[in-house]
Amino acid sequence: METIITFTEAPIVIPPLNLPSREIGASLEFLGIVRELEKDSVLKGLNYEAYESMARRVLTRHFEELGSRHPCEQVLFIHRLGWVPVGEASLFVRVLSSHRQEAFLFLDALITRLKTDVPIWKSATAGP
Amino acid sequence: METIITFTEAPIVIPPLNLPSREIGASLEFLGIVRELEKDSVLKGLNYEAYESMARRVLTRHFEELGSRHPCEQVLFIHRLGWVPVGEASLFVRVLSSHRQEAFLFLDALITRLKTDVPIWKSATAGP
Amino acid sequence: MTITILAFAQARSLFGFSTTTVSCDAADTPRTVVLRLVPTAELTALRAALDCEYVSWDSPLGDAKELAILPPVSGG
Amino acid sequence: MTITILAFAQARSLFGFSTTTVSCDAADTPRTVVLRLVPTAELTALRAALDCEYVSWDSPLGDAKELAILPPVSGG
Repeated sequence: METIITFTEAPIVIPPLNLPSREIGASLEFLGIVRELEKDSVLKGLNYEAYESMARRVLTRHFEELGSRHPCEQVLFIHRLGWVPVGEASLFVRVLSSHRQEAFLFLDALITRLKTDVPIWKSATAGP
Repeated sequence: METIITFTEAPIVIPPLNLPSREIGASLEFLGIVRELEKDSVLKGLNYEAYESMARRVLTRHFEELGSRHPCEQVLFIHRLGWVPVGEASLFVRVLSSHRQEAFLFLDALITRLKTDVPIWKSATAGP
Repeated sequence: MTITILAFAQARSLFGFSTTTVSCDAADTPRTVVLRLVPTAELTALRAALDCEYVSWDSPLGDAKELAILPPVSGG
Repeated sequence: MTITILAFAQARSLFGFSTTTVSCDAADTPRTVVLRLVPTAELTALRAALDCEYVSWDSPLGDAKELAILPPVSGG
């Protein structure tokens, strides 16, 4: 499984789809977008920070564990850091697999783990 | 819920993301891609046909039913018809919602229903 | 009255037409209309639709204008 | 030996630094090092990591070079 992890302070640009083989049957993409309302307060955006070296290591381990349960061919993970205004993406994940079920299970579980186990934090306190 | 259904004989062009509100937190996209190996035979592509007027009606009903269970803000559905070579997309679906779980449940169930209940057919018999 | 019959995918090769129009009565059903046209037709694996709605093979045609013969679907 | 302590997100405001370096022994633990620095620190809601691996607050530092103090994560 090919995996690419990117952290960027710039707006996320979705990479062109590049199929690693003629056996890819499913491409599943998730964009996490900053919303205006979070826990009843009106936001202009969120500030993201990561412990990047550790986040890469933890993510890589989750990719491997999830990939052994739900075989996929490629995972592209991009997390934006710094200030992200409402309406812009903080997260992009693309999963390529032969069959859609693997991509769905992989991606859903990955985002759950991201939100509980990967050292990345958002805060509503600091503006741009 | 805004819904758009498109059938096209041309290669699928993914429409730019257009957020209908500042409350969209999740965009989930699925591309179904024609694979070279299907049931052990090597393909150059697949030929798709639809009973389009009925497919629109059946899809619209499934959108409504699924939307009442898993509220989403927008569904964009594009199915290619005619000859689709290996490595190109036959299907694109984008679902926008406030929270990711609704988009995942909606999209997963929609594709299952598409494959069992919507009058669209593929065949490996006719080349380009 | 007349009804237009549409045959899709494998049904097109099985029946030898993609569209045809036949005479019928409101009391006819998809089954009676299709069997009149192709007496040896095997309908078990096929579904019928009247005016874009799935129906049983034994539903009366009523005032439907279009009868579709649908093999198992395989979109996506 | 010395170890570099990193504090992220709310831990940075709680502890008043984002990075600092302190003296320690191999038998020290994340808890003993942090409490020596901030005796009133409340660690219950925080996790510790040594050299980019989660550890318990009571694991010996060993030859770790970097101790991170991590509030509950909220990425995505």
